[in-house]
Amino acid sequence: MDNIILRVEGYAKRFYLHSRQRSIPSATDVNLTVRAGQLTALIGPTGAGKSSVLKGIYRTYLPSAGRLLYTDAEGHTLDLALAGEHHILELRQREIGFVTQFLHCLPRQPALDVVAEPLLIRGVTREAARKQAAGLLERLAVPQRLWGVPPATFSGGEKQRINLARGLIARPRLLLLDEPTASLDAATTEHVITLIQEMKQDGIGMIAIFHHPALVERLADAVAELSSPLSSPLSSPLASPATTLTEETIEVIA
Amino acid sequence: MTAMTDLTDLTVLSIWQSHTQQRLFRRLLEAFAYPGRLLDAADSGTTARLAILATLLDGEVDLADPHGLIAPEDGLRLMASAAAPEQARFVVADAARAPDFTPALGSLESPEFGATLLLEVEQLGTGSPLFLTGPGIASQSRLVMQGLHPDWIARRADWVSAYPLGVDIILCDAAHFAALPRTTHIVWEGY
Amino acid sequence: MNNTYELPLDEAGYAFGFMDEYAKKEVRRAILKAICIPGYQTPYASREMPMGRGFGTGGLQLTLSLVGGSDTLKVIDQGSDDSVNAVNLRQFVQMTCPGVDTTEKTEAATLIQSRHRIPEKPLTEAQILVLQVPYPDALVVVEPSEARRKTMHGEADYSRLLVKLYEDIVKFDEITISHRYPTRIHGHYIIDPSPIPRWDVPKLHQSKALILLGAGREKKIYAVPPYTLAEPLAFEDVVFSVEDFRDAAGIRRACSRCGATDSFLDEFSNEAGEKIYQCSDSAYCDEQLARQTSHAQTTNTEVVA
Amino acid sequence: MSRKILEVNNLTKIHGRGCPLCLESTGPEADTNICPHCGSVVAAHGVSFDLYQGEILGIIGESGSGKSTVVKTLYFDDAPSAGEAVFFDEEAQYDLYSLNAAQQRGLRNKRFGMVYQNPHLGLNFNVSAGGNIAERLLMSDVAHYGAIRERARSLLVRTEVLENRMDENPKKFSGGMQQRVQIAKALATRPPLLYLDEVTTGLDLSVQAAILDLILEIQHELGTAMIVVTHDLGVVRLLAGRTLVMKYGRVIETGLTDQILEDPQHAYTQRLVASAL
Amino acid sequence: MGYVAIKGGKAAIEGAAAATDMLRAGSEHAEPLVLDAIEGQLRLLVSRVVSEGGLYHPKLAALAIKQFQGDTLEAAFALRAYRSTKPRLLETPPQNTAHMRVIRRISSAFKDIPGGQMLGPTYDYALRLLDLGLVDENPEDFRAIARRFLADAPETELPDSFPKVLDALRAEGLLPPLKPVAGAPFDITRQPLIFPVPRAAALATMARAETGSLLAIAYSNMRGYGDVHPTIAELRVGYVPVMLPHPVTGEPMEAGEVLMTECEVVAMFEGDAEGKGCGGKPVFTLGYGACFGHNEVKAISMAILDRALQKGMKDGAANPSEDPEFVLLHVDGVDSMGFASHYKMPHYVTFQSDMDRLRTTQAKAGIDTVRQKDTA
Amino acid sequence: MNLPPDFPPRNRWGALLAQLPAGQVRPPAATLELELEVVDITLPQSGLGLMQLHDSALNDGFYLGEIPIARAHVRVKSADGQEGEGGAVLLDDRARLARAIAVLDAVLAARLPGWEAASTLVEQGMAAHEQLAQTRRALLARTHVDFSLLGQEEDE
Repeated sequence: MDNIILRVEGYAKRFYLHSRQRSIPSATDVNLTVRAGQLTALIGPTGAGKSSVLKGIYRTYLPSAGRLLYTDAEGHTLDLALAGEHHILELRQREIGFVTQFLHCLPRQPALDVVAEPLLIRGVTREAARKQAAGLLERLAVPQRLWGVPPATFSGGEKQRINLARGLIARPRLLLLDEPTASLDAATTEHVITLIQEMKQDGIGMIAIFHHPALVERLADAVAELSSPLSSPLSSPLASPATTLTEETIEVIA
Repeated sequence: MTAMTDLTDLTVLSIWQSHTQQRLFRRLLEAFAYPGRLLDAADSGTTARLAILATLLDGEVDLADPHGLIAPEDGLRLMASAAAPEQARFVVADAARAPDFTPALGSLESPEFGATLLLEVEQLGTGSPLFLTGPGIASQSRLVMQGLHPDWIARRADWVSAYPLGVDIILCDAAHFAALPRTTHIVWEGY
Repeated sequence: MNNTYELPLDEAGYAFGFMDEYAKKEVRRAILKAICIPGYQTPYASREMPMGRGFGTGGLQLTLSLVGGSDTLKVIDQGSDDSVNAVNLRQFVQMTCPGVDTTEKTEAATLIQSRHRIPEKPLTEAQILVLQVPYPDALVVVEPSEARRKTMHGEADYSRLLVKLYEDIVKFDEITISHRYPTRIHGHYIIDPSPIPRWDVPKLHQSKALILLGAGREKKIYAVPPYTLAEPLAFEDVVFSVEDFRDAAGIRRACSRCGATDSFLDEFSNEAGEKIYQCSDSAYCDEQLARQTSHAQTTNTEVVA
Repeated sequence: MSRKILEVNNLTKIHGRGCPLCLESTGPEADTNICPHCGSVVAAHGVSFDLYQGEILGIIGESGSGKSTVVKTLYFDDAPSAGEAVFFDEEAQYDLYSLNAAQQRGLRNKRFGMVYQNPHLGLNFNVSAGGNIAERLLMSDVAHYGAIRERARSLLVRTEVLENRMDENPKKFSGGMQQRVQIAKALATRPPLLYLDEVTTGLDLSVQAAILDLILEIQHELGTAMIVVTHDLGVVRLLAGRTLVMKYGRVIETGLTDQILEDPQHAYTQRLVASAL
Repeated sequence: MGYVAIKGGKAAIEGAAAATDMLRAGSEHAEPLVLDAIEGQLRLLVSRVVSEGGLYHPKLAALAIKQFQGDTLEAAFALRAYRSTKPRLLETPPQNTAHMRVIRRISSAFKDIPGGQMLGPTYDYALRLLDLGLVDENPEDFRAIARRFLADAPETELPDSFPKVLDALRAEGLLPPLKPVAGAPFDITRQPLIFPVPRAAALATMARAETGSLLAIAYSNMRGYGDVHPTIAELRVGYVPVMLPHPVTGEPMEAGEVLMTECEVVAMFEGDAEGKGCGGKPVFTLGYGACFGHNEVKAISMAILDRALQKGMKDGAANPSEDPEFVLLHVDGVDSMGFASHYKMPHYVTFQSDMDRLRTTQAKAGIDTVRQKDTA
Repeated sequence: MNLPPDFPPRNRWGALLAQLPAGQVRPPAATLELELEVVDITLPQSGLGLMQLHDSALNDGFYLGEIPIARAHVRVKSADGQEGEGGAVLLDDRARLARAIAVLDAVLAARLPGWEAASTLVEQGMAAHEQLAQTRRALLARTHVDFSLLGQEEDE
């Protein structure tokens, strides 16, 4: 049976820099599929555009070429490259999750609420959402003393766990994972692996970039290898930290 | 025509006199204060139409007469300047014809510039009834008439829909009149 | 004019109703529009009357434009027919409108011009009440510019006025407006109902008689037509209330002259420095007294708890 | 999919008498919004967008870009020279610019809220903080003094204005506190649509953050759709799902906010983003 | 606090009228004032009354001055009320003040103006020393004064009327061009002032304003609450022939003449955003004042306020003297004196109502009000 | 039947006649009326006129104030069938005076019998007017500031 939820065909991303009047490639001819309940790992050398693929699917980047065919919960297939912005926002809220290495959240929210928030948006009661969030935080070994504190002051590892919990809690249909365990210790990494496996069992399809090949080994059902690196910067040449204020504010508020 | 001249002159004289106009104004006042109440203009010695216009108009206001109801010599005495029915402060019209203009409705700042329409019907007091509610009416009043084109009621409803904008209507026949201020709510069963 | 000019003493004299007929016509047109747009301050070209702006020239122009040979006129000021201003206005109308009867009895009048009071005796459809108004616009307390006030009235934007009421309660735990009580007419315009006391405000509501208000200096005419909604501004839980004539013990004071306990009272001190209360509406007081003598019995003073 | 709440088509605002050459002589390419032929200012031209229930739309641009003109026109502070805007309320829909002034006032008071950069525009400094909130409620036919007090109190508590300052004049408040009162006032009638015009500009950084936070919390709690006008990329990043970029009266780019920030297409946007580095 | 029941008003007002009349008569030996004497010897007072009354009728003004014992406000008021009784027969075509039969004409902008400067009758250079010689005058003295004056007048050829100083400045391009003539001006006696009003309404309102009010507001502008800094281009006093169509021929015929004062001031120039005034170059701005009678302070004040109001109407008012609503609604003597006077009328009912509120509020505030003695 | 060549034109007659006391004008007009048939084309009226000026600064029209107006318009017929129309508009409020002047105007314009009396009155009016003008000229002449003389002194 065909349980493909995402088929990427010939995805490419180039940035055109007006100031330098030149085009900078970021990814070329990427093809992959993601099936429900399976994890597709993106591999390839640094600079091959692994993050670019995830961002293209999430539409943080506007794809330059290719099709990103996503089949939604109701069985309709659409091209994420062309979908309307409202549609994308809708999918982000209900079906497509993205766990990045950075945490964006309301500055003053306690960690527990940060994690519970996606559920609240979907209409789950605050109490039930907090209960689930607490369960997840426990499993990710976030000490209970931190639950009531805004995550701004957390260590990198702690932040990443909060971010992960927040990405996982909503149980999206398609989850994009960008180095989800990069700054975690071995024990916590194990917890994450268990969680990912559980999600696979729940039928969630995933695309992941792992910093460690061993993880690909243990978790990937399919592997998409990106071709030789192009002379491109590590991420978007344009990407703005734009969070300057936000990050700063978080410090201040916390 | 010539035989009538003297008589006409005499009767016309009465309505141009201040005391006649004062009496008629008081009845107009009553008509507007108690919408739907039927009042009499018979003692003004001329038609209700001319009596009402003579009471209300002078050189300071303008009048539209799209259906040519006013004799030229009366027009001169009224002194009002002529204007298009869309602009005039006063419009006199034959109620049997459907309205084919939108009168001035005033502005939110100056709703008094909404026109006063004098509509001449065939007969007041018999015919199909309008049921009226609103200021000036204790519970409901009933105004009966013949010869009002139904479009007037529909168009008026439109004209008065954005209160305080609107038009104020005086209905008259040969000798009687009644008023429908913009605040009067009209239900017409015949429509 | 030249050096040899002489006043034409042989051509002098005033026309009926003092004002020239065109001036009356303009007032009449404004009155009709005022009735059609209840509570709207209809502008008109106010003429100078031979008494001061503020002495009832607006009311007088209304009266002179309305009055005719079949009218019986009553003029009151502060409820009294014998107050100096009332006497003055009545004499002026008598002088310039020969044939018009005057009366002091409320029920006998077809036309009543009043300053600051509405008669206690309920008015009828056969009567017209003309109120003299010094400040026609209730919004003037929150907005000095007339142009802006006109816009606010048109849009029924009374938020700032309502807030003033709110702030009043915040400060004093009570609505402190004593007279000129802002009253909403026919659900749209808010009027300043002339400086009648709150006592008289409910009489505007669903009145059988047409009520016309004239402000001569401000050049405005407005109307509360008969059977029209007139709601004093208030809150559901901080209600509008009329003047309270109860004494320290909570007993409704009575008129020291006729004994009435259902009328607006004037308060004054007698020689001994004691407070005396008497009906403000002198015609009403007289009527109560007359009734007592004819029935040879005194009215009981009702006790209002 | 959530419901559309606002549809704006070709909104145009020209200050001055205008001439046939105004439009072609202004805009990002012409590098001005002042018509060289007649001196009129093309504050906004051809602005079109949709807004959905509960969504926050950012409008970003420098001063003179026309971003404030858009919300001022939608809030009826200003009349557009051309274009239309349709507001989809629960049951009815309104073609905003064919309504008369009274109808516009009704919507403005009951269905829209506005928070201005300058609190003098949004607050009546002659009355108390509570009175400011009461003003909107009173215009919505709330006639119970106690209920008004209660609602004003809870709004001020929610926007973190001390309850015991409710009867004080906001003149005495700090800038941040005044913005909170403005927000409370704007929210008084639970409007489904809120306009925020540079609400944090000029405030201390910490105060800014707290205000933005409050706005987001309110959006989460009440599902209010908002249009956030700002020159600050950080503000749209935090608040807006989608963003319009304006320059010299024209929309030059529109997209998901993260896309605008990470993959800007227009040269101007790229410069803007780069300069925020 | 003494309240008086309002009874017996009728007798009291009749008495009041008799009392004023008695004081007017003074004693049985007093000489009644003759209207001609008032008109001639109190001509500046008559001037104020005709201009503030808005009716050029010096004889009735003299009567009013006599009747109201010299109170200009009351006398102007009486003229206004008289107006209300009279039908409006016509509006004149625009009258031309260039045809004014001048008796005084000065300019502070130029010393030598075409036609020359004529001081005419003025107190400007008078020493304000009381002249005890006037205490006892008789008709023969009067005749001698007139004879002497006429005998001393040099024989010169003087025209009846003179060109306007402004026309010379305009010819030089220093002034804005004259506007094309518009339709009928605003009639303040018929149309209510609803702001914004056209300049015609402002001019008409000021032309019959109370002199002192106009002066006070204009003075505020001169003193820093404004920026007019005027130079008087021309101030003229004289008789303007009123030309009306002859009923038979339709040709303009002189119906009579009106004494009036006219003043034009030149104020600082300005460039203006829309088209820069005149042909792209900055020009002087102007103010205009005119009134019935001989009243120079009024004409000057009006001219300054006209200029101030033009600025206010264009750019918004920066101070009271530039605010049309503020100026025009507060300079009318009849309105303001009427309102100030009306406070003398009984306000028993409203005060009663005030007391009710205050007592209730005090009670709520827990203030221990002094218990009132009660007779009820 | 001719007037002197320097006789003022018709449009000044009214103003000149109005220079004379009414008691001097009305009796001759009344006398003429005895011989003539006078019909009022419009009833003699007195009332007010609104005086319009153009301000000389910007040329805006405005109303300076009101002036009294008396006016009359008559048709006059002599016994021998000659006819004439006359009229007067005066800055005055004596309708009867206006009518008297209108009669004189008609008689003089159409040279109806008795016109000489009217022409005499006009001449008397002219004399009265000249006297007034004389006084006003004196006001100017005695107060003329001669700047040219000042200028010469400075030059010396």
